[in-house]
Amino acid sequence: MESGLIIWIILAPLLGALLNGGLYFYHITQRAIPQRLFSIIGTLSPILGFIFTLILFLDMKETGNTYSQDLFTWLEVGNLHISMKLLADNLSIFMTMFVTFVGSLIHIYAIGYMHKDPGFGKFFAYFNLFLASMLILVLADNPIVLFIGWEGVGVCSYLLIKFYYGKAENVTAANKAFIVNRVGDLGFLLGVVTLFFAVGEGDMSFSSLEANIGNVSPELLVLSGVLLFVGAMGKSAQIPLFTWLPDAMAGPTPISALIHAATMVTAGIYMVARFHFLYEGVEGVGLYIAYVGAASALFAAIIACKQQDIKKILAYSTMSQLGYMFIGVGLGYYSSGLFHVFTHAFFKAMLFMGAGGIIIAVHHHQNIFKIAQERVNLPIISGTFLIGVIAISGIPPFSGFFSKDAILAAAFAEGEYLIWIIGMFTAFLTAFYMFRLYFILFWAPNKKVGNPYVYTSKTITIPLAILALGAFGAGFLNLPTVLWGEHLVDTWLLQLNSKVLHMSHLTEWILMILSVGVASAGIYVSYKKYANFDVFKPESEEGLIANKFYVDEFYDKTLVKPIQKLSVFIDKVVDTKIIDGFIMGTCNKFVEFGKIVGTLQTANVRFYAAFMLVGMSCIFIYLYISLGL
Amino acid sequence: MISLTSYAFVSMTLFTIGVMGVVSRRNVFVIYMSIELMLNGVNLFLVTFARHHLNLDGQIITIMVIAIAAAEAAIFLSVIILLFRSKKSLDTDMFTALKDKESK
Amino acid sequence: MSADILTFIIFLPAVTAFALMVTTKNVQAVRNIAFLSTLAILVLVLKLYISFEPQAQMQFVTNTPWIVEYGIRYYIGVDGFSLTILMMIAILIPTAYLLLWDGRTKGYWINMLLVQTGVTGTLLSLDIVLFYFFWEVMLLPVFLMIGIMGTGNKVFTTIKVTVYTMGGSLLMFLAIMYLGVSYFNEFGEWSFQYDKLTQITTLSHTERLYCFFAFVIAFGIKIPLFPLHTWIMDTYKNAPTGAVFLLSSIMAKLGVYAIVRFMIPLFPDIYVEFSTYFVCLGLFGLIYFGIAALKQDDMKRMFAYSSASHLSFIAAGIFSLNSYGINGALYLMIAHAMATGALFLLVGLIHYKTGYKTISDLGGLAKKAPILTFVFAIMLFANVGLPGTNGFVAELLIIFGIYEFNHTLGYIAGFTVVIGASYMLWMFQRAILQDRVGEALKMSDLKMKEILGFAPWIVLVFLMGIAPDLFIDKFEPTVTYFLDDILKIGEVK
Amino acid sequence: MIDIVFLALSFFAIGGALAMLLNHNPMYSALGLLICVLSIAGLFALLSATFLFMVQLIVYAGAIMTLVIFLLMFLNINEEDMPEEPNKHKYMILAAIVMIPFNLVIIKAVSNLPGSDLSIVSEGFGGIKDVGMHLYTDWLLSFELISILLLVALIGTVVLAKKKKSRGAK
Repeated sequence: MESGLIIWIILAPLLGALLNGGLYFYHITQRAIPQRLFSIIGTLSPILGFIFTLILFLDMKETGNTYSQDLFTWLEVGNLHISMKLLADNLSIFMTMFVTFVGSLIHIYAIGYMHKDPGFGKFFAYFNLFLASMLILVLADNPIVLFIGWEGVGVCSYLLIKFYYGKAENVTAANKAFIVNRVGDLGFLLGVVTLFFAVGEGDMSFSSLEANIGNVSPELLVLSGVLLFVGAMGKSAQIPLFTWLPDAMAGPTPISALIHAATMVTAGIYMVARFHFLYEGVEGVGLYIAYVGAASALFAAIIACKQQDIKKILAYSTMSQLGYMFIGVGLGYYSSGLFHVFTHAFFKAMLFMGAGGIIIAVHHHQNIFKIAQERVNLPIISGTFLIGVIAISGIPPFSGFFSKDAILAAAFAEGEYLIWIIGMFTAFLTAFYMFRLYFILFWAPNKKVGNPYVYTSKTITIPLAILALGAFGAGFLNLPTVLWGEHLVDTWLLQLNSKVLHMSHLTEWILMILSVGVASAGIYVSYKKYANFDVFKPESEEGLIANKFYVDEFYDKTLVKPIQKLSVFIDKVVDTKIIDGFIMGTCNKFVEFGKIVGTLQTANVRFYAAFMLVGMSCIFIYLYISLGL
Repeated sequence: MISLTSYAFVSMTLFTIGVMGVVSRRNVFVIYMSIELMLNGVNLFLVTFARHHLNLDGQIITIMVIAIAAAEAAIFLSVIILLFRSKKSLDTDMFTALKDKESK
Repeated sequence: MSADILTFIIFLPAVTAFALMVTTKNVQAVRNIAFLSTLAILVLVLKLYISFEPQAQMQFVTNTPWIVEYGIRYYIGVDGFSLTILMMIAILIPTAYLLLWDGRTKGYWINMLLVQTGVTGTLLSLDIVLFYFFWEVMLLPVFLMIGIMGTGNKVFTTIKVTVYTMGGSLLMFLAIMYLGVSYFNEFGEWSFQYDKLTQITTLSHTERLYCFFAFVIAFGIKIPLFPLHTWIMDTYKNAPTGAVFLLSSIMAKLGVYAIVRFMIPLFPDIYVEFSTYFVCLGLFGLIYFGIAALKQDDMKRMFAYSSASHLSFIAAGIFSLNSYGINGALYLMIAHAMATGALFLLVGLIHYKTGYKTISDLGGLAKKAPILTFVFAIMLFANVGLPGTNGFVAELLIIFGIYEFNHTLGYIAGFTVVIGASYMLWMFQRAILQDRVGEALKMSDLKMKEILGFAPWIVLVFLMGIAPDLFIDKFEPTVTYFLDDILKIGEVK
Repeated sequence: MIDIVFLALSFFAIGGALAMLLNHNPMYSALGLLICVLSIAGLFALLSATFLFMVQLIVYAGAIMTLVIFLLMFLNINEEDMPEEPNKHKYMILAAIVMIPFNLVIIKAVSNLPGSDLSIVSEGFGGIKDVGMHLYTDWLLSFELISILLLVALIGTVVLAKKKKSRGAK
């Protein structure tokens, strides 16, 4: 059914971005504009978006309709017909709901965080644009429009990561994010192209792709599935395209929160879920996705155990959690994966916001041991931080437990015991490193002398409180039957054809207890090791794990450096010496020949005459012979 | 019996002597005179053929050549004066202003 | 509307140039009048654009004898292709004037005007000798500009450009003569109109092959295709900004345009036969130049490689033999003309204001000149092909086109997404964003008139990215006509 | 009789030419050339070119050669101004050898032509009237061009012969 409301969900932040951008332009060229105006526009627009979404959601819940909106024909060439069309079905409205909700809260939080920053207006313009791009991505009706949002998210992340562009490493991080994402985008784009021609150059919308997916040969289906997943790898920071995510912490903390909680990294999972009709047809690719997810989860969790930068630890934890989500969607339990996205959004946003609050409070230290040396008095932040840590560790009844457990149970039920074991071990590691972070930050006994740092700002604490509520309660939305729940989220996302867990309640109970036990073990180990840690003697930064398994260095050596060398080689040798050398060398030969001939120009008249004479004589000898005289 | 060939022989001889003069002598005046001699040789040839064909065109061309020789004489001699003034010499090998200097 | 409007559009700049040459020495007056005349052309072209019917035939045709003995005619007309490019030229040139506004000499402006005549003439001529005539006319002022107003080793650069382009022109001229003589031998009268030359039947396959390659080499030098590209590096580096702008944004596109305009109708069979080679060559160029651009230090030289990379991609699209590829290539021609043109002009501005154009000497410009950085970033992302800008539409279509042409090559074509981004962003980081090592540069931001100059570009970049159908409609019928009626491929299944 | 006149004139022509070639002093050379030119005038007369005979006498012998001799005297050339010509005989022989093919071809070609009577024609050929008629009808354009050439030469001589200061004054 048509609905004119969908575009307004996108337009609200988009117009906010344009308005803020225009005002900022006025601000830097003409007259200063008060920060208040920027913040009002900047926060009101996502909130408006959320309200529109809510209206639509309530309507859909009431009537059970699916809405779409055809804006205009974007491109029509040959058989390619792409219309700028938006789709609000259960899946996209589910994503839109929490994207706009969490996004709005982060926007509010950013007011406090970015307070008195000279680029305040610009920040909010980018921020709104980021959200708008994400909403385009989520609400798109065909892969091309999705790709517009997909890339838009990439470029906004670039703009925001390089927000403090004076420092080279910030910009390098932004470039890395953008380029690695582009590698993923390459895969995505090729996947879409393959799919388009494979289904017979029909309409591009998801519904018609789904209808025609039967035309595709299995090989092409696998190919396009893998290629599309390469796109997801880039966006959702899975092995091997994850290196940008930790570096992306160079941006201000609200960006990290937005990237990790509501936008960007979840896009990959959303996309795989969106293409569920494709992945259902190719089990192998799904399994491959699940294994990549499992590997990424484990890998990131191991690295996180040794990191010292508060934001990097959180970044790796995100990567690890994204791995879980891919296990879920890869195995066909799309709704479980998306449910984890949903719960993760709350606690991860909260953790980042808390981390940002701490960083501001101690005046921009990010090393956990340095932070821990300072005296702080941050009751709300530390409280919410604890909730987040518990939630991510998977302790019931906090939200993380339910979503993570659903995924692990799915892995077990599918018989993929290796994935299950990896998942369990990762859960143990997660609990360990998250509580390591918490214990070091807040429990360290040794402190510097001096007054404690205090930082309270309503714009920071209120969103934190709301999110804490979510982090605690979001899990109840999808209580499994075994816990006397109704699978609310699974039911809502019925269109995805997710697999349903088939196992006895007893097994389910055992699995739950096991996972809680593993998490508790992690917390216990962490407590033993870090509860009374002397933060003035930080852990060493040497070793394989602390250096992130040298993946960056590996890429640098095997990809970046050789290409740069090739570049120099092409420029200095192939082009200059060989090709240009050949062509200009030929020209120079002519010049040299001209110089040789030039020596004949002796300015001696008699020599010229004699020369002419010899020539004439030759002609006459020829005539004499040829005429036969 | 005077034939075409004998006239041709005379004019060729004059022309060849003119060429030898141009190539071998260094004195500008002699070179000039050698050129005049070559012109005269050719003129003789033209007139001979005019007689041979009883056609006046050959004579007309000779008149043209003589006119050109007159013009040439005027220019050539004034150039010789200028050259002699600047170089104090009549040696053609001294006049090398147009030599290609870059090549050496 | 009178059919002579095209003649007027072609010759107005030249007439203005000659009038200015003899009347005034005042540089500002020359510049202002030149600017006004380009604006007048813009108005005329706009009028033309609106009254153009989107269909395949030539419109606004003028066809009168020029050199009667050899049947050479003053034969001009416009179809969907040339109209779109004409529109692009008409918009780009006056706005470029705004950005070159200060510190130029009289000769600069007069040469700019003369180039415009050459360029529009080349674009609109349908008689192949007339085309050749304009093809050379557009080069001469550029030679002068490089030789007189260039930097560095400008004399050698001029010689190099001349050697390359004249070498190509010579081959093209021979091919033109060959075709003309063949036509004369077959039909007993002279003609060089391209639609008449297509009727030649007597040429053998080998002869046609030689002619085809003679033309393609001439056009390939201008584009430039690998391995005919080495002239552009020095040229773009040493030439004055205006000349670089004209070379990269407009003349390079005319090379591609000429392939479409003359090669497809004249040698359709050979075009199809060799398309695979040229797609491969284009894609190779895309990657090769892209990699070469990475480590460049001189910004203009870097953009030279970048430009070559994109144009190779365009060439690949042109040879992909389906409507996605060709439409995409045409679209990318326009998109790239705007993006690269703007970037060259911006680099010119930066060079003019700071005195540097090497990446290692620049830095920290973003803080001093936020608006310039903003415009730079937009054009950069348009060049990289970000969705929402016109570059994306074009790259998407070309990838589709090449994929349909050949699946494996299609996957290679996708690499355009990554390559452009890497070198562009790295350059952007070092030259514009990150702080300079050493003291900060003297730099002022864009002035109002420069912002005004860029405004139409920015609007078009986004408009063409968000609603591409508006623009593609104008030339799609021509593409379809070329594919269905000339190449007889029949892309509709 | 005519044969003897021809032989005598030829002898003087070639002898004068050789004298011009071999004399070191340009004054003697000029006198040799004068003899040669006069003999050629006689040969013109033998070939019934009466008008040319007069022209040769007046223009060559009278004007050009006089001009040359006058100039030689005017420049007052000393012996030390004369260039040394050490290898001139060698060059002469070389030039003569190089000219052999040319002469051979021409002489052979001419000798292959049909023979004809070259005796003096009394009326209607070579007289001033005939030449004039021909010159002003068929050759009018060439004639005019030649006169322009002469005019240019005249002006050119004046310009060239002017003193240097007038050229440098500009």
